[in-house]
Amino acid sequence: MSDHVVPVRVYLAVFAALMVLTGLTVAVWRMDLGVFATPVALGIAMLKAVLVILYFMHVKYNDKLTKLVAASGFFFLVILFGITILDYWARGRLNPETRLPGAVHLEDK
Amino acid sequence: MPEAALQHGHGEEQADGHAQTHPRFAHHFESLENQKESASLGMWVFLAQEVMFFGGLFMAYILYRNLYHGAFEYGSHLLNWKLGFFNTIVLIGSSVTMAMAVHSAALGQRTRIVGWLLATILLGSVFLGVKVVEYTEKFHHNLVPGETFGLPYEGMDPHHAMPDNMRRPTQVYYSLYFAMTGLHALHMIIGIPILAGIAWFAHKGEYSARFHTPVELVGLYWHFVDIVWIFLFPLLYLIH
Amino acid sequence: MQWTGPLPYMPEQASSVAPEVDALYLFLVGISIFFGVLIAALVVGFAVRYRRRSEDEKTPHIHGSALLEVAWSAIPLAIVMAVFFWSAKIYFDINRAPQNPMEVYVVGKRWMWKLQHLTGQREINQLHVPVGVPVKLTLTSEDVIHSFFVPAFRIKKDAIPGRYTSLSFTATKAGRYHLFCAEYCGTQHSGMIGEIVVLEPHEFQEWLAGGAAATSPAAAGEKLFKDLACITCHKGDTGARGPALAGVFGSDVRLADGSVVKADESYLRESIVNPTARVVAGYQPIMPTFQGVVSEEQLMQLVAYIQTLKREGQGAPPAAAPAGAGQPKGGQ
Amino acid sequence: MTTTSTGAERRNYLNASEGLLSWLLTTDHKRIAILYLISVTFMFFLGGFFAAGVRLELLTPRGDLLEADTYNKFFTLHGVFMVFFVLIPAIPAILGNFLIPLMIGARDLAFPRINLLSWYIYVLGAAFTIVAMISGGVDTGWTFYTPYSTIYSNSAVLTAGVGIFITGFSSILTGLNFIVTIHKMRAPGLTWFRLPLFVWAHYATSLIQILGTPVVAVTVLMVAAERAFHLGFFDPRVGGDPVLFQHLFWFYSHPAVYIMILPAMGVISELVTAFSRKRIFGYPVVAISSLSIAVVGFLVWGHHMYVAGQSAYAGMVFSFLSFLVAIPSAIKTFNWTATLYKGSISWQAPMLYVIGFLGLFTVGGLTGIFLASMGLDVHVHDTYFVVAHFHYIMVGGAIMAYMGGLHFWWPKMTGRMYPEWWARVSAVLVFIGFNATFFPQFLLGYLGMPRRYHAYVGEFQVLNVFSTAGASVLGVGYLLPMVYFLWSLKYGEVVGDNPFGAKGLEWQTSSPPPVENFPEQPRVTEEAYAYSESEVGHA
Ligand code: HEA
Ligand code: HEA
Ligand code: HEC
Ligand code: CUA
Ligand SMILES: [Cu+2]
Repeated sequence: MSDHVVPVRVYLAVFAALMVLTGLTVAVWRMDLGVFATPVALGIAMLKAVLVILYFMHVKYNDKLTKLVAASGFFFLVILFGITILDYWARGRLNPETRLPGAVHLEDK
Repeated sequence: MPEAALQHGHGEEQADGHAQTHPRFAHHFESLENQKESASLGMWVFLAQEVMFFGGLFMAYILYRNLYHGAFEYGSHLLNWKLGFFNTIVLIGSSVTMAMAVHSAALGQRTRIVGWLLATILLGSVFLGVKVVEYTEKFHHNLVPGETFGLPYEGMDPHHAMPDNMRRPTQVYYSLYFAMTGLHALHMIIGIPILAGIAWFAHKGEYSARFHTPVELVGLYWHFVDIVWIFLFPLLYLIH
Repeated sequence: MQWTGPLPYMPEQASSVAPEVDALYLFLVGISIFFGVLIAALVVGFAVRYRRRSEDEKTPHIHGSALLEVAWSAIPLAIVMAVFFWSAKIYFDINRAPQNPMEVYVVGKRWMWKLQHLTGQREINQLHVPVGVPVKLTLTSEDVIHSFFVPAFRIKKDAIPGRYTSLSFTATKAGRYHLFCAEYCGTQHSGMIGEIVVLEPHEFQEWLAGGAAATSPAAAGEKLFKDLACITCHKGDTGARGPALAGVFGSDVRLADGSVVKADESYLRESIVNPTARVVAGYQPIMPTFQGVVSEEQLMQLVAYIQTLKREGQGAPPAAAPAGAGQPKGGQ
Repeated sequence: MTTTSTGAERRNYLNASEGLLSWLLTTDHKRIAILYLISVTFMFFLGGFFAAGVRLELLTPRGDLLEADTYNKFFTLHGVFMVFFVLIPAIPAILGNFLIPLMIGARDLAFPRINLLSWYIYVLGAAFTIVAMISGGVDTGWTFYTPYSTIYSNSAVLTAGVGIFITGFSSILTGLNFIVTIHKMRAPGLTWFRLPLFVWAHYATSLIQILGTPVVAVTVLMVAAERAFHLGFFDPRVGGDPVLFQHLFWFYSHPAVYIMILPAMGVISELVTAFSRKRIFGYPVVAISSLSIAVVGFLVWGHHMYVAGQSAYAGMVFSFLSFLVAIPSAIKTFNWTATLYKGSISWQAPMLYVIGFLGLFTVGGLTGIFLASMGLDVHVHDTYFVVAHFHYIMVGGAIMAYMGGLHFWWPKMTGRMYPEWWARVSAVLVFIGFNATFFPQFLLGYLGMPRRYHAYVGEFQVLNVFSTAGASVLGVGYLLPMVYFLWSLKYGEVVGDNPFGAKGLEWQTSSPPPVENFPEQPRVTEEAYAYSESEVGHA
């Protein structure tokens, strides 16, 4: 339970961090990092989400059960993404013509 | 964690009297603490559900972005990233005001709760307003999936006409754009009246340092909606 | 009613993989009988042996047994792991592309199967194949998902709109076998049936010869290539607006975004209906989409035609296209 | 605790207040369970009606009784009603709702109003689907595969989709309620490893309801949006991939089959112990296996897509995990069997259902192994083999367990006993009718008869006739309980609080229970199923 009272300055600090990170997202986009662009953008977004979850949503001050529940959604999300992507990624390695056009960026020689 | 609650409660226990006699106490719970914990756990479980709900769309997004990278980039350039950026700031701001509302509730500062909640509603409405502007523009620019998608529209700079062979994959991008931002906006549209209701109850003095669970719960919900946007912004507006 | 399968209630075995599939099936039937009988015997046996004789019977205090738990986890686990490898092997046998197969293009359309041999013969709801020759089907659909199912061959594959799938088999026994559509596709789903006619090789040759002189898909594709004016851009010389297509099939194509794809049937198809999805390096995304302009069958003919284009010193290979062609940043 | 006799006279949840409104506005989990019982039974007979139509049509190879389109609507509505409106809510929302608070010594679920809300949501979803049924029906199959459902079907897909979307939230909210209740409202002394296995099973079920259902909800939403607003997610004409729909659909719908079977397994654990008066064999193993089924069950969805153009390598992963997920079910089956050893086994009707379950579930589960085998599934996919497989598990397993549980807890819910003789007759009829209906379908499937066939080639007829004949016996077997349960409400023998001498906490309050469940907060001092002699004998 989160009757825990978090000092206001923590909120302000998190707010500042979120703003900086938002700016960073745009800056990185404008710089065009090529292949790194997406991972970096996602990394920043995840960092922001974690900040919100830990501080605004008080997970940091909560019991283990809440932490577990908060994590579980993301865990199953990873399962959904992971195996589905595996399918698309591996399509056509056995008989190439069955691949969804362009699903594979691999240089499978 | 009843102990924690007692430690952090700020002096209102006396006023409220014994937990079991709190007006908001539902008698099938063992104690008010137990009730609050249950409510909070329930909200978290609900949010786990929400994660999966959006998850389906994100899955589609991941797939098609990899398949039609060019079209996604092309489509995202037709959005106005500045509006998205502005909205990101607004929504994060509303998360902060929401957090402050919960904070004031935990301190039992009644009028402040109302103030922060109203600020949250205001920021949320600004966000939705900007969304309306964006959507209208997309409608006028024939960027809504369907027969007319990508066709020239009145007052268009002919140089910006969508190449014919871009229409199909870009339509996938815009389908996802509308579905994802639409569902997100729907969550806010549901959230705002709830915020308003809670502000009303707060105004009537329903919440105290000892009991303000509804404020907390709606806060969790609101932050979740914020998090979704934190991902949507770079994924939809900023594509290279 | 007569079953000509290896055992009663089994369909005929008429392909090279059928015996493999049946062997696994019978093995699993054996396992199932064993465990089914075991559980049934124990449950009924105990229920009879220990039936309640009086209301105040006492039962012994048994918590469990680690040994038993391990045993009845490990034994089924061992069995299913064996089955896993076995069945995966069969699956790969079914799906492995054969060497030098006889190729047939198959288009599912509500509610019929349209087939075309590489030699040009067209068939509807019927497929003639010779015994002993590996056959490779390339499947797609004009509308919804269908599924090409031949019970006697123990094979099945969905025909999916928007992409190609493939299915290979080698028939081992002459005869006529059912062809079913196994994926629900609407009103006449159950009417989307036909037959596979497996002929002895010489009969098959006769059949081939007997048919009206047919244009091969590649020849039809060549005509389309001219009619649709593909040739205006794909002239085959270096200055053309589009890359030369000779020798493209099977080669590695470098794309504008730097990646490399293998030009297989699916890639060629995609290049025609959705040209902007993959843009060849060095070219502009100006090729119009032919989605809706050509039918799936015509697409297959175009693809068949492009496959026949061999690189004979004419034009530069597409991957080595002129580097000078400007690359606009947006809109790729 | 309370003395027997005059059960019906005492104040209880049934006579605590009167009038239709007192039912429609109730927040008592027991009354809500009864509301579900009524609505689910209604939907079951609706689904059964369509099954009867399907079976009658299949009596002859030619499509003579129903139009092709009508037939397609029949099996679709049959599947939709039976899956989304019968089996998914049946055990959790009826038995779970009624029993979980009783079993853990709580006064109600954590969120009684949400509980009522989820019933209304269910009714609303059902209403939409029934409207879809009336306004032209749906003909997509319960799987709603694209692009058929999004572009080609001319039936009321949208309405039905909305109905399913809505009902999904009923399921989610029930799961949410259970999770919180089980975490936060257990009686003092009731530690996790003292919980009845029924509660464990429902906990595991709830996890799936919460984490799986939203995915199917958003997926039908995408189908609806594609149909209604021409958004393109799965439409191959704009470059969408129809197979993505299958991934998203099965990501939920495979785990959903465990939503259907796990609660049934929970029921079996309760019944096996009560009717053999014996402690469950290997309690922790049975408890944890439920959780592992729930979690690993999320990893196997692709076994429905071996021939759907999925990559062979993904297929291998799914196949491997499908075999793994079978193991916990096997373990459970063996533990139930072992529990019977040296028990004091009564042959009352619920136990007959348990015996039926053990046999039929084993057959159904083992044929799941056939299907999980990639090379073999290529042949039997989308044939009657699959139809037989899932009816063995869902009808022979889950519905059997549900019926057994309903008989067992009937005196708890109503204070009156069902007529034992008739109940045994019906159990035997169901068992015989069931096997006659569905065993031939395994053979049909291996012979190659595809499912969803309105007409079929002549050589399949004999087996189909068997199947239809069996189905009529089965139908009678299901109609009987309907009659005698209703009869027993008025004429059933009034029995004591604990007619079966069972151990669970739910039996320690009066039958039917008072509104507040227990006159005073119960305390738990012993493990579940303390039947055996070294424990204190049963009261
Ligand atoms: C309650 C519902 C339920 C349950 C519990 C299951 C359980 C299982 N199912 Fe089933 N299944 C369905 C309902 C269910 N299924 C439905 C509805 C479909 C069709 C959907 C459609 O297309 O419409 C389907 C389809 C289906 C397919 C796809 C077939 C196809 O379309 O081609 C597969 C493939 O792997 C499969 C596998 C399994 C497996 C491995 C299990 C396992 O969990 C079973 C585990 C149980 C046991 C193994 C029995 C007990 C064990 C013993 C007695 C000991 C001996 C054990 C061993 C030696 C292993 N099922
Ligand atoms: C919980 C799930 C459940 C249950 C309980 C059942 C119960 C039954 N099912 Fe069903 N079935 C499915 C889930 C279920 N089914 C699913 C998911 C499908 C796939 C759908 C699809 O392909 O999309 C399916 C498909 C399916 C088919 C395949 C259709 C096809 O592919 O073409 C068949 C065929 O025999 C069938 C038969 C039956 C029968 C005989 C029963 C019997 O057990 C029913 C017995 C009950 C009664 C008969 C009701 C009581 C009697 C009456 C109400 C009187 C009837 C009234 C009159 C005749 C006037 N079912
Ligand atoms: C307006 C000119 C134009 C026309 C007409 C045209 N193409 Fe193209 N085509 C191109 C260009 C430019 C490219 C390379 C850029 C790209 O991949 O989109 C290309 C690429 C291709 C490729 C991929 C080649 C490779 O090297 O990977 C194929 C296959 C193809 N076209 C087939 C066809 C067919 C078949 C037709 C007629 C039905 C056709 N094209 C008509 C301009 C054209
Ligand atoms: Cu085509 Cu079914
Ligand atoms: Cu499954």
